[in-house]
Amino acid sequence: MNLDILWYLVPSVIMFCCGVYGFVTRKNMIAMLVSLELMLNSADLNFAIFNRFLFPDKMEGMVFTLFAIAIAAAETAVAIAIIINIYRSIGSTEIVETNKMKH
Amino acid sequence: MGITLPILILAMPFFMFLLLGLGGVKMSRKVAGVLGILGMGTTMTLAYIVAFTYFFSGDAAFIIDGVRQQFQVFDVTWLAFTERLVVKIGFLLDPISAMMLVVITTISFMVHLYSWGYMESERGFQRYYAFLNLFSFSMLGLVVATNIFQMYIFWELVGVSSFLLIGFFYRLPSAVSASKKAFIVTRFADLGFLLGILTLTFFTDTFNFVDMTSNPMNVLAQTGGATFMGASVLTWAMVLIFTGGMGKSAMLPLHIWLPDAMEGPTPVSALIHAATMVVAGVYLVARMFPVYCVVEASMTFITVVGAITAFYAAVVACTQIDIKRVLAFSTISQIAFMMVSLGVARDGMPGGEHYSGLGYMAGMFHLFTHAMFKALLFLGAGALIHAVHSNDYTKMGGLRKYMPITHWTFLIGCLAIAGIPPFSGFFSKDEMLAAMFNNNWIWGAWMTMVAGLTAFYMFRLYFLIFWWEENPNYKHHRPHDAPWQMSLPLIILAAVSVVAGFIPFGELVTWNGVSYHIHLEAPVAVTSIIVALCAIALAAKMYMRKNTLPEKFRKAMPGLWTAAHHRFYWDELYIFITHKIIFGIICSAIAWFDRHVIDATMDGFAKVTQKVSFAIRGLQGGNVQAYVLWYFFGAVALALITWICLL
Amino acid sequence: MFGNILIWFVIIPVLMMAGLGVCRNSSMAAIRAVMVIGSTILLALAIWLCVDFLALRGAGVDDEMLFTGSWMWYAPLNIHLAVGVDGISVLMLLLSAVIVFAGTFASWKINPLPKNFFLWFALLSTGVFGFFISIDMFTMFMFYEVALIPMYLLIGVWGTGRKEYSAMKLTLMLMGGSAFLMLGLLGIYWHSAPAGGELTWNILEIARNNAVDPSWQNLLFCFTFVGFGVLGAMFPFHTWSPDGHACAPTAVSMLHAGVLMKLGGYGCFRIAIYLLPAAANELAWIFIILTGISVVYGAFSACVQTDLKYINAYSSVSHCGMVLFALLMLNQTAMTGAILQMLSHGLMTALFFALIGMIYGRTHTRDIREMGGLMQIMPYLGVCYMIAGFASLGLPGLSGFVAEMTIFFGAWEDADMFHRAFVVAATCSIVITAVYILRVVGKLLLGKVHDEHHLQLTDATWFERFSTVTLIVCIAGIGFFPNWINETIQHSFLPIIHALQNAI
Amino acid sequence: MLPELIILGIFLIVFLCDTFTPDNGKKFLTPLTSVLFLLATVAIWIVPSCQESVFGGMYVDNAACKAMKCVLNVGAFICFLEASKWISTKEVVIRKGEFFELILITLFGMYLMISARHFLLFIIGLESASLPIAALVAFNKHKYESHEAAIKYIMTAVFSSAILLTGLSFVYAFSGGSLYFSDIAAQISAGEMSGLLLFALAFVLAGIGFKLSLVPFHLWTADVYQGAPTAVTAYLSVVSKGAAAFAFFIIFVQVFGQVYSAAWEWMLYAVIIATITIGNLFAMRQKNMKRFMAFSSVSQAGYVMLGAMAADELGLASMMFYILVYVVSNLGAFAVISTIEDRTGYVGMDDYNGLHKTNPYLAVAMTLAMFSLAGIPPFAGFFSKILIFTSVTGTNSMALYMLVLIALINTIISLYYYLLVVKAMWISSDAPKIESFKAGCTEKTALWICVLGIVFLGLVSYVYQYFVSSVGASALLSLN
Repeated sequence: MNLDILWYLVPSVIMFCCGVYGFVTRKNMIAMLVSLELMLNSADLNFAIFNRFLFPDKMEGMVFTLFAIAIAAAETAVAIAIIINIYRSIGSTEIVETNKMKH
Repeated sequence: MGITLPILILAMPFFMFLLLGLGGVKMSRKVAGVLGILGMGTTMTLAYIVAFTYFFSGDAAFIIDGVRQQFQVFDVTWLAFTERLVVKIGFLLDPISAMMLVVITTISFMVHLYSWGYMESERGFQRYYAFLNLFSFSMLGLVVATNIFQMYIFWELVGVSSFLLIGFFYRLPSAVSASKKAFIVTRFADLGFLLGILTLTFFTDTFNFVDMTSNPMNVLAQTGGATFMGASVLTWAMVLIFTGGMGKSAMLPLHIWLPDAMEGPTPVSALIHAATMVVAGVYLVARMFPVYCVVEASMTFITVVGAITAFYAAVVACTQIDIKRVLAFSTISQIAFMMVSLGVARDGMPGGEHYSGLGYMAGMFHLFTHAMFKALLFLGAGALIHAVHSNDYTKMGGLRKYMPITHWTFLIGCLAIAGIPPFSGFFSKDEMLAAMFNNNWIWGAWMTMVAGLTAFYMFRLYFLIFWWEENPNYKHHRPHDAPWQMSLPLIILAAVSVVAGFIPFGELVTWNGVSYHIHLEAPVAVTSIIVALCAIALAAKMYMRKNTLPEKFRKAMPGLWTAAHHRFYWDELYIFITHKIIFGIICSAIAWFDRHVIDATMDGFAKVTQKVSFAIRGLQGGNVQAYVLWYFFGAVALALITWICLL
Repeated sequence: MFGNILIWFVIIPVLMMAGLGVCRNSSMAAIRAVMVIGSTILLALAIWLCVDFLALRGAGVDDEMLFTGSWMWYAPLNIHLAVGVDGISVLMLLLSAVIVFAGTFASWKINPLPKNFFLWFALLSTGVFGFFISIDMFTMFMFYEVALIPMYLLIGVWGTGRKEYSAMKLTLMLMGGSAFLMLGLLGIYWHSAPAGGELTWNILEIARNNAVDPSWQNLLFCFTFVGFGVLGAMFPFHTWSPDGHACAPTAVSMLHAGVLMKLGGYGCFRIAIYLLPAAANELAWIFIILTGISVVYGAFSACVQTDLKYINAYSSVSHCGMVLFALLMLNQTAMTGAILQMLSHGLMTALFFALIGMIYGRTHTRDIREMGGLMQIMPYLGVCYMIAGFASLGLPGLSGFVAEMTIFFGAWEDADMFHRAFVVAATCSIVITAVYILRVVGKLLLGKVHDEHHLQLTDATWFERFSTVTLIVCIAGIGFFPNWINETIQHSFLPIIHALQNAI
Repeated sequence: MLPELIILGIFLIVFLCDTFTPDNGKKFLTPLTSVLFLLATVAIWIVPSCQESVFGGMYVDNAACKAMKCVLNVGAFICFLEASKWISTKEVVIRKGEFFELILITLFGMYLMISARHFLLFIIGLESASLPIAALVAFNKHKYESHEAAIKYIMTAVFSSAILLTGLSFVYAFSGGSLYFSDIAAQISAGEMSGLLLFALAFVLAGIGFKLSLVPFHLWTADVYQGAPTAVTAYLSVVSKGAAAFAFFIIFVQVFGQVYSAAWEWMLYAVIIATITIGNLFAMRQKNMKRFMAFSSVSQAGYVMLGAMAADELGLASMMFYILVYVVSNLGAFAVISTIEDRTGYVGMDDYNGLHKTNPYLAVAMTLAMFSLAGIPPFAGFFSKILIFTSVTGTNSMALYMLVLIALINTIISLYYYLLVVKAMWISSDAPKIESFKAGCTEKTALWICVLGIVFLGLVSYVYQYFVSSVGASALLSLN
């Protein structure tokens, strides 16, 4: 494998890990959503990197990235809507407030 | 001989059993009684016809060149275990079975008749007659068995009818426990019998008696010299089979049920526990006699067991106060006599061919005479109990004036059992003793001593009942002789006991069918008469008039007397083993183990699952971040583990 | 399809269920009518089948299975609805029909929800009959489970005592057994034909192919034998039996101990031994130990129980252990004895449970310490109980004796020390059986009346008498004339014996 | 593309009707949608399938895909019937149309998941099947639980799509530049097994496993099922799960079939054991019926995946059959739960005590559903279980036998908790809490469909054989 690709891949992986870390540690739902975006973007980045470095003569990775960004946007929209609902309902966007149902 | 009569002999009592058993509830006592007696009378007549035809017709089927043949009247397949091992139900006519037919039907008829008077006021009269018929059927089936398995079948049936009759007064706890004891002890012995049959027939591949006994050396050859724990397999088989006989015939140490069996109605004791069922063991040995003959060790075993039992029972009989128990121990002792007699008979004894089967013949002879006089004694005892309403001789005494018929017949019985000529017991006992002396003088001397003891305890009983001192209660309740239904059998049996000794038994019943001329062995006869007379005299001295001699004797040997009175603590030993060890330790332990180990393990699986279920509920903590963490690490772990495992 | 007589054994219970479905819950008469008509037809059918079967055999028809029929069901897996009977299945069908018939009368006054009770009862019978007519492993297994599951509700709803616990335990343990069983069956299926051949669930074809790889046989044998053995109350998987029986209502105990436990034994030889003969030869010793323990252990445990149903349940452990024990002797005589024992135990234990139910219905206790002298109060029931007891302890003239003797004589054919030792131990059980039977009889029926209130009680009613007489007649019938049954069974074992000998 | 077009057509009709009718005139929506949907299902089933491929082979339709879509349609149809009562209650009636529209959209997405032969189309299908459900879960705006469920769902869903995309991005690295299933398969079989591919596989498995709620990707399930409106829960538990299972099978067999025995067989092996066991262990102490059903469905998913384990035609057919049976059984149970919840508001298992006294028919239906779920003959669940076990053991590998053994032992635990429900209804002696009531006509219809399905699906072997033949006709397992 070309060493150059790693220069791009490693940040992507770090981004992904940051996303996971952020998702797990943030208290605020919006912050969690942001973390999720990091993860999604990391995946998108991967597609772009692999396409650029491994299969430069094809475009599928790039196209895929575009679609994925669109989907991520849709997801965020739905999530935000639900968060707003929760805020209306309990007046908070803390994730710890939403663990009534368990075990 | 056609097969009608033999079949009827078996069918009649069985039919009466079904009739009285199923329809008895709807019948009046009188009808049931008459039906029972008529049924048994018919059976008796048929049995007589068959037996007399066998013995005296001289038909070529039964006797060839002076040798009596074994004749299978019919033999139908009942159950085929394998192609060769087939259980059949049949009717074997040979000297001993013909003799037994007579004995059983006679005594049974007497008892039927007697019971009509004796049991008249009891509840369940019809049931009683039904059971009597069941017993008669089973016993007849046993003696005419053509094969050892048929014998086993009826052996069990006899056991259960005995159980039912002992427990006839089922409201009394003592009767219930006595019946249980009888059944279980004999059942235990039957286990030995069964194992013996299994072992024996494994080699012989047949159940049939005739096949086995006609060529006993072949049986020996078939076992091929196999041994188990030092003894040959055949010895094991024969001893195990004999164990069954020990149970039914109440040999030491399986004798404990018989004294308790006296809880049953007295006529039943006369029929089952004196005359017929208890001699089944003797009959079994006689039936397999040729095979036993080739196994020296088993014969020795029989002899030793018989000798010990005879002496033991005689000693115990001297100290009992319940008259039926005295008679019971006396029965044990007398049966043991027959066992010893069989045990000492065999091929190749000193004295030549002539003596080989003497013990066998004598044992069978004694079986016959004993059946008569012991039934007589029991029925007499029944009459006494009927009059005094107690089994206890201390409630009796001086009865000779009140109950003359009973007195005289009882006396005849006592004389017969004591071996005083010309009563029947003398002849049979004399032949037995002769056979024993002939084998080894030790057996002879030992058994002569037992004979003396017999005379002593019988006359002790006789004097204590009919002489001694009168019970003051007689003034309130005057005892009297029993009604004719009860007295008639007494008289008949007494008459038989007087004359039975003159039957030319040796001409009729021998082990190989060749007739044998009985002649008195003068030294043996004289010795035994002297011993008996001395014993009677001693008994008369001690018990004829009320005196303190018995008390002095008792004081002189307190330990021995107490031990003998408690039958040398056999019952206590058994109770300890069964209650404490088997029930208390084994059964309870297993039951505990089942509930607390096996079952608890099964429940444990469920409990552990429940526990785990609760323990892991924290996994589902309600926090989506934790969920996702699990999710993420799950995926990573999956990849890592697979990686580690595969690459 | 409907021309085959065997199919009707399944159709009739289904029709009974349909009939019951139409009945209203309150109309007891209609419910009873459906049940009585249905079970009578079943009994008649079973008798007819039996006669027909014997006639065919008498005429020299020598096929392994008669009345066979096979209809494709799940073609991709070659699953058929295949039916056929040999002598053993015929007898088992007869036994089941008798017990269903007697059980119907024994539950004459079931309460509450009579309709539902009989619905499940009929479903259970469907399973039982279906099991015995099947020669396809799949349908056999299906009917097996059909027969098991109604037990849960039958015990749970209509039972007594700790019924919820017992019902659950029984169901889970039996289903646990069937889980192993199913795996075994799957294994047999995938090895049912030599490489390239068409796989099949049909027992006859599998036996003919004899293609199960020896390296797999041992494992599959363990699975199938244990699977069926659980239902056969094999030590140490028997503990569902005491609790389950103790809590079950009368008819259910009858059917369960009488027929359902026989499914275990039947499956053991029809599938485990017949289809995996090499493993049977090799591994029999393990199970001989377990079943040998069952025999003695059950009997000893029964000695100290005080609840009538527990006594009988442990006695069933002992007797059913004898069935498996005899089967494992792997010779014709002993296996014949095993089938006889199944029949005998089925009838006798059904009788026992029927009587216990009747006694309990009157005295409202099953504790023998609280009863006594019942013979004086209800002589009919007392006598029946004694007959059942005598059958149980192997009295000649009743069925138990025939069965046990055949087993012992068969088992004795294996002359090595190991077998002998276990046979001797097993024979000891007949003494122990006598002990606990007489103990119960002595305490329960004989002696003094323990409770004054019991003096008011009445003897059996007509339907109770009907139920018990049916069973007693069968018990005595086998006891008196065992040989036709014996021959029928022996003949049916020939293929199995043949398979076993080939596999040595 | 007939099925998709039909669904889109219905969606448009419903959407237009919903938009252009006054608020008080929407009573006809439910019957309209149901009838249209029923007709559509029949149409899809009747019109002979053709081996068509659209979008340059990104979309493929064939007999097996058609059969799968029909199975999903059955589930969705029953869900419509079950929902009709709830959707007319005054809190949600205003959004009645939305419910149907969202469901139809998700169904469309699932169709795409099944028919996609290219990961782009697959992802689009997956997301359109997934996102509307978040809205559906939050449908009960007036209830807090609904919100909590929704946030848990959406958060996990987005997380899982991130994981899935990441996984796919690594797969892409091995794909030779194409995201067609066939191209990837060709590349993977040519190349060596590598750690990166394992990670990719695990992430893809996790991503789809989320929809199937396989352990350990299942933790959202119980909370979401409990909080969501019952009709949505029902939908979620069967249709959504079924579609994911089909997609899982197709992707893993078609794309990764070459590395089956080397890699994902063992991943799936572990996941199945965990799924069945953990699902059962959690289910056995649940008191809330919906939560109980959630864990039960987790464990059922494990059994479904056994079909994927077999990875052959028989496995797929068995899996389809299993899902169909699971649809009717589970929806039967949910029909009872939602009926009772709509009438009385009770969802606790203890509330069902003595149900047979007041509502015997509901109790019978529930009992049959429980028996079927537990795999008791003669009900359909028995057949589906045994068929799927048969397919797994077909390879005669000892490891798979052990897997089946574990699964079988787990059926005992599952039997335990299913029987707990039966016990509550029939055996418990407590006074019944639930009054006697009459179920509505749609609910009755739903129940009847389920009960008939439970009783006859197994006894009539036609359905299974239909699946087998459709799978056989479709050459699904081959690469093209």
